Amino acid sequence: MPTFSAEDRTSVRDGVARLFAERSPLSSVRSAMETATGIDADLWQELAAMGVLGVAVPERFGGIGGDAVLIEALMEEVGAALVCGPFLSSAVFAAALLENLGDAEISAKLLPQMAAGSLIAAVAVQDAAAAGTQSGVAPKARQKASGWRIEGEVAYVIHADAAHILLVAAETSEGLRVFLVEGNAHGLARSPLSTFDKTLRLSRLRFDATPARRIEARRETTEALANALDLVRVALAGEQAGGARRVLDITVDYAKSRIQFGRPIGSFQAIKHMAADLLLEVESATSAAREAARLLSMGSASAGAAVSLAASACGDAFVKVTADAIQMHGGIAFTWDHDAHLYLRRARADAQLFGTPAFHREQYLRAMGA
Amino acid sequence: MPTFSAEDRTSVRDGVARLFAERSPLSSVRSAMETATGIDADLWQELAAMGVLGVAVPERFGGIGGDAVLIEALMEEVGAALVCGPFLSSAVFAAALLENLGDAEISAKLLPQMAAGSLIAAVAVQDAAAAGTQSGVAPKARQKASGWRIEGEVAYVIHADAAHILLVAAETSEGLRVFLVEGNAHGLARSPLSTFDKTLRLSRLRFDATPARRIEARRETTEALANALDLVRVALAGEQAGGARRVLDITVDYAKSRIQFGRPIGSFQAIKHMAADLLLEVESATSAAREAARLLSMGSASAGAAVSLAASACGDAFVKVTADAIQMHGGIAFTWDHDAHLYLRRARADAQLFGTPAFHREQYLRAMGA
Amino acid sequence: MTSQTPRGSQEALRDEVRAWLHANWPGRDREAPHGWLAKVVEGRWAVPRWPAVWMGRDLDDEHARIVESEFAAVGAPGAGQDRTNLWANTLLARGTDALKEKLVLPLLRGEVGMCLLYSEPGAGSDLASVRTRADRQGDHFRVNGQKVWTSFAATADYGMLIARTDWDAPKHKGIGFFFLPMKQPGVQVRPLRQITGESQFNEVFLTDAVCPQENLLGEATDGWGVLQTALAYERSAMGEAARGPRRGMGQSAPADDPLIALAREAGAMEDPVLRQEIAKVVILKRLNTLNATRAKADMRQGTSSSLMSLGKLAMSRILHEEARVRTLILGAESLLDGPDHPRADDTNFLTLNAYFTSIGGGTDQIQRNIIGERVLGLPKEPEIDRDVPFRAVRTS
Amino acid sequence: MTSQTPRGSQEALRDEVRAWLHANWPGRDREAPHGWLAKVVEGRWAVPRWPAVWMGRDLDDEHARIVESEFAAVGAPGAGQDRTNLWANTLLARGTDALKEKLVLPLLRGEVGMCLLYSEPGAGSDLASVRTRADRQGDHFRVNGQKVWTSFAATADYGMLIARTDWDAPKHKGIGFFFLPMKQPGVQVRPLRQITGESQFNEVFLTDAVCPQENLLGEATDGWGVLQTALAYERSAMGEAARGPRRGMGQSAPADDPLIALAREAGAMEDPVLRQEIAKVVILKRLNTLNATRAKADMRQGTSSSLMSLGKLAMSRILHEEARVRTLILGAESLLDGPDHPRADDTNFLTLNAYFTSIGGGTDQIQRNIIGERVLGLPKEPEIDRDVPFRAVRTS
Repeated sequence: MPTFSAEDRTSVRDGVARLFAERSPLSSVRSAMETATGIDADLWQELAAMGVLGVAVPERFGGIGGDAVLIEALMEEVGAALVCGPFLSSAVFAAALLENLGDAEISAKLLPQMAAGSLIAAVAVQDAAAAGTQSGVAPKARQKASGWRIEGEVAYVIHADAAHILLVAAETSEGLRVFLVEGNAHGLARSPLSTFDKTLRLSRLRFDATPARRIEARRETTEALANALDLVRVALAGEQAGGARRVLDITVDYAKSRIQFGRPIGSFQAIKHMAADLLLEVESATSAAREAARLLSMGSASAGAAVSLAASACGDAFVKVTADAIQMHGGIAFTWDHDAHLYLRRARADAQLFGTPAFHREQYLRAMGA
Repeated sequence: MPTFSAEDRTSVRDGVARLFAERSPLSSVRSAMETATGIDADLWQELAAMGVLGVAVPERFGGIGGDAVLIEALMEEVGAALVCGPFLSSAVFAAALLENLGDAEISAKLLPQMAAGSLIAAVAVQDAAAAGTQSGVAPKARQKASGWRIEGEVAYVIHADAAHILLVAAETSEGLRVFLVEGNAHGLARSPLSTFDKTLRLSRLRFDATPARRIEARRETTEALANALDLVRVALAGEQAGGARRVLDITVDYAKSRIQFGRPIGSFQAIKHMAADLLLEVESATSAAREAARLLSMGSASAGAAVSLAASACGDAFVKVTADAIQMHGGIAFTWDHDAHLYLRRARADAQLFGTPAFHREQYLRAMGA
Repeated sequence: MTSQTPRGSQEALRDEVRAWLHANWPGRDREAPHGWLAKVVEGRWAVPRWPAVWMGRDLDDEHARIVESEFAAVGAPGAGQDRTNLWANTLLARGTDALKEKLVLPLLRGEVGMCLLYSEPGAGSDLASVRTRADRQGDHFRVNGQKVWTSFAATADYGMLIARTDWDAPKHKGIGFFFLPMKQPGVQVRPLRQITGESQFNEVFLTDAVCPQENLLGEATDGWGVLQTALAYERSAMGEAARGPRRGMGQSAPADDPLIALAREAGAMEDPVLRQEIAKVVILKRLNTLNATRAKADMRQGTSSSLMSLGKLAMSRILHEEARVRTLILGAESLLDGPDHPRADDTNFLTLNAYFTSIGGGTDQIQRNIIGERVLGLPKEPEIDRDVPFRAVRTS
Repeated sequence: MTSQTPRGSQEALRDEVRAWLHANWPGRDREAPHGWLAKVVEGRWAVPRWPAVWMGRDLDDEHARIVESEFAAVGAPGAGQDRTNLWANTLLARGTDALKEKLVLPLLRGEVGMCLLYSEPGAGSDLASVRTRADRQGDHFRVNGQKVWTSFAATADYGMLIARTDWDAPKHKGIGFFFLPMKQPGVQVRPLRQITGESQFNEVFLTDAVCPQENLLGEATDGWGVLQTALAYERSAMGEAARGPRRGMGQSAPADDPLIALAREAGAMEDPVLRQEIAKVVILKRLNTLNATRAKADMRQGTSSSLMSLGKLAMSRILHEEARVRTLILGAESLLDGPDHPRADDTNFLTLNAYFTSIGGGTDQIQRNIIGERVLGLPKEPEIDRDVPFRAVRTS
């Protein structure tokens, strides 16, 4: 499955890191997050040009066919730079779901456009984004003479606002199936939800006899969904690990330069010891995210446990590191203009998406048979 | 109910504190804890002479009729000095249970001897000492021609080994009743359990057709037991608060005198900040224990909640303070000869007796109707 | 705890306050009428511990508390300013006669807007490293620099300012303390947006701002000492405030604790894991209330209480923990924000605003230093910049 | 990660080791026969990275690892001592020719008992403040003082000793590093009882103990430098040990984690509150294993790993947390102790013995300093006793 060497991965990752450093400083993130769609369109096109939007798309569909290891690595950079946009929801989640379902015709039509950056997709699965949070009436699909129609609603759909198409999981008489809904479909209502993390877009979708096309699946839909969700969780863990590391770097740099009582605050044990503890969090999160990616890319039987381990450890670590970072900065980080709170907002959001740390701790024990 | 003024209480407490300082240094505690009974007999007699063993005994039975506030205050000193012996089990628990049951004849016979230090009593109640830990067959009592007989067993009975008499709660056909069992009764087997806290004695008692005398109760037995247990828990909270405060004092003194890197270790933030956090624990524990004592002595309706608050807060605080104290001392406290571990052992024991902190957190919520 | 003073004098005082309130106050928990504070000052109830010349009564604390409790009993404001009015107390203690004449009574009457000009971008935890300069020019000082975290700067008439007056003295010994007039061209106020999105604070830019000589409190190089006086009044006032009734966070009767209310509403009281988390926070709050009550009793007995200094640290932990547990209760709902999602909005606000307590007014770390050193008597760290001319000190 | 050296030389080496082991080692996972280590040294497998003159082969790390892996594959000890033998490595690096001739090979053959004489009652975290003195007298040093926390002192032939040689030099610059002969009247060993009740350590009292001049490593006042060399070897050896298989605490496959086994036995896996607590600890252990694996990979790639230094701090947290959660699981049973109550005995032992990791070999606090300074590059605290003659330094 992995077609990438370690060197290839490093080179893609380094390219993305350079791009973010040059084209997506936090000032750009702030601009993007104030826009309606939450997308930095120029950056999105640059990512497409680098092939990165096709990271989860097979080469035959115009992607680069990266595996979980590469996706995790890229997401560390996304987290570090706090990049705003539908990378996780479209380039990872939607692409992986399409690839897992394996409808040749639809994949051939959509995936090349997604890799090229011209098509953004969102996935609407009850309970997926906010595991454990039932909300509204689960979508149901029925076949009419004129084709399939969907009824129901899904909340907490990530970056659905800017999506050109939606992949909607809906119950049918034969069980759960995934449907393709056009963004401008009749009977589709998208209500944006205001979010605490301004770099995140969430919507509630309502379907009222919305026309849809059923996506053919070469395996059980639940299995395809579970596979895609595992990849999304690994990607999110990478974002968390990368974000935590960047925040610690920023904080350590500040602690070296900020002088109080005639010496850098980082020379005081109160700050130094917090930083040491946070480094342990950051390294542990990194280890967990990368191990989950490694096992997932190998198709290992223990991948599920590793994914839950990473989701729980990285979720908690990112929140702890960003929360302590504000304290370590002191007053300056209590201002809107300082970036620390942007990371805390992202960390708090990430810790809710696709299952909380507590949820994944329980999942981990179960995966272990305990 | 309180017959003591604040000044009286202070004077009794100060007397006890002086006694412990002079007659029960930790070297004496170490000697006592290595004896079979775990009692410093001389100290016990001194406490009797001061009237302190009669603190929970009414004046008409030779005691001083102290209330929960005085008992809590004395227990702070017991905890501080880590006094070894059946003060809590006999002078508080057994005396309070007898007083609450109110059997005039038995009280008149036993309480004066208990106040005088010549009679030690223990209370055997399934689940009382170790709340939530069911162990063995609950005692049952049956009336024979020759009188009452008890069958069954109770574990975790505190300081039963040295007790001359036992107060045993047993099921009868009319419900729970408390029985008086002589220490040398036929069919009574006392098996000492080896304990982690060497100042604590625990036994498993087995009753095999053991002759017993039923204690008449002027109120429901369960109510009398509950009242006595509330007092015991307040007393224990006092011991925890007092122990925690003493350990912090010892640790702060050490931090002032121990020099490393050319200055007292207490000048380093790592130590100083731990000490500050521990002070908050100590003061909070003290506030909680004293408030529970105050409300209990007033017969307030909110005493139950306050008791659970104190049990939970003081239990956790004593463990945290003693555990951190060892870390703050460094290597010296890793030796048997240093006293820090004696406090940690006591703290760990106290946190299990009469309900764990987690148990009491749940009780607290329930008392609050939540 | 029986009184040491004649019972009679207390009763007489109580009667006098009651009679005055009866004659002047519109009734229990009513709004204060226009000019109320002036009337309280006039009646000599605002600062009864103060000397008569400043509209006081030279009362001891026990008697003064009677005045306060009678005012509190009917909900009337304005009494007890000899404990709570930071500005007037500081001015009375250290100000020039001219300034006292000009401002003490107006301050008591609430006619003067005030703000604090202490913190600077480079002087947060380490206030003694301020770089705002006050240079003497004839009968006034000329002030240049930047201050931050100033509440009410836009409306204030005066700011209590610390500024460096001697750059060759060690850091603590070259600072002056001023009542800086705020309504002048040299003072520019810019709102500072906080992480919560609110703007309660301001940055204040001082460019050749003018401060009259008579607005200097104490010696020109003893401002650090004056500041300690002011901070002591501030702590005392804050301690009082913390002990008063407070809605929502921090202190409450457990039965109607808003955290439990939220948990009930969200169905979280059925979850044994969350119950333990909720109980821990509710218990921390209750312990803080009990500590505050003990502190008050200690102070009434005239013994200084180590409990006072613990309150801020305790509150910081409570606020952060409450925010954390609220987030656990809400789960994915905490992703949301804004008026459409008030539970999430409250929780996220609390998450961020908790730093106001754990950073503002001395970080938790500084607070632990203070507790360790002043309460527990642990030795200070070596202060490498203490006896060095400020010019030579390393600053941010 | 393909090899930079010819594949052929690696295969040839592997064949050679295998052939030698086949000829000499009794078989997979068998006991080592008498004289085995001597045979390994003789076969030049003990220290293949060392020069030939010291029974080495001048191999690079990659080749040396082949030797070690082949020994490990059949369970044969004795290889890789050029990484793990603290004593021999320190001696080879800094010893006099005479001492090396005398002890290097016996140390590799396991014929010399060794112990560490570093810590003193007054010098724990701050080793450079040792007050044990070594005074030169002709061709030897006379040593007086007290050491503590010494394992194997009763059976050791030599102790690696740091002692003060110059009281007028600053603390780091007046220390000598010695191989002190232990079997002499001036060396008294007294077992030290630990809080667990065990006595793994000793106090060592030195009274006019004699140490030959040739047993000094490095210059008489450069012992601090030699100590750094020794500590680096010790850390490296400990890092290796920590990555090996380990029963019980710290590292394990989660499915058969002993904490989960205990919880199952005690019925605690049904309790949702305890499940979260258990999962947290199991996850911490797993994370530590993953970190160790990453550290190993980093080191193989020749990049130094910040992960190494985190392991001890992580383990300290794991041990204390595991003890805490075991106590929650056992409840009142944790009151008990002794062989009749093995679950309680284990839990209470772990509770106390966790301090061995959080205090021993540098407290968690010192470890955080090291991580903060060496890994994160944060500045040191001012060291007030650094450049002062030791005589004038304040000590305990």
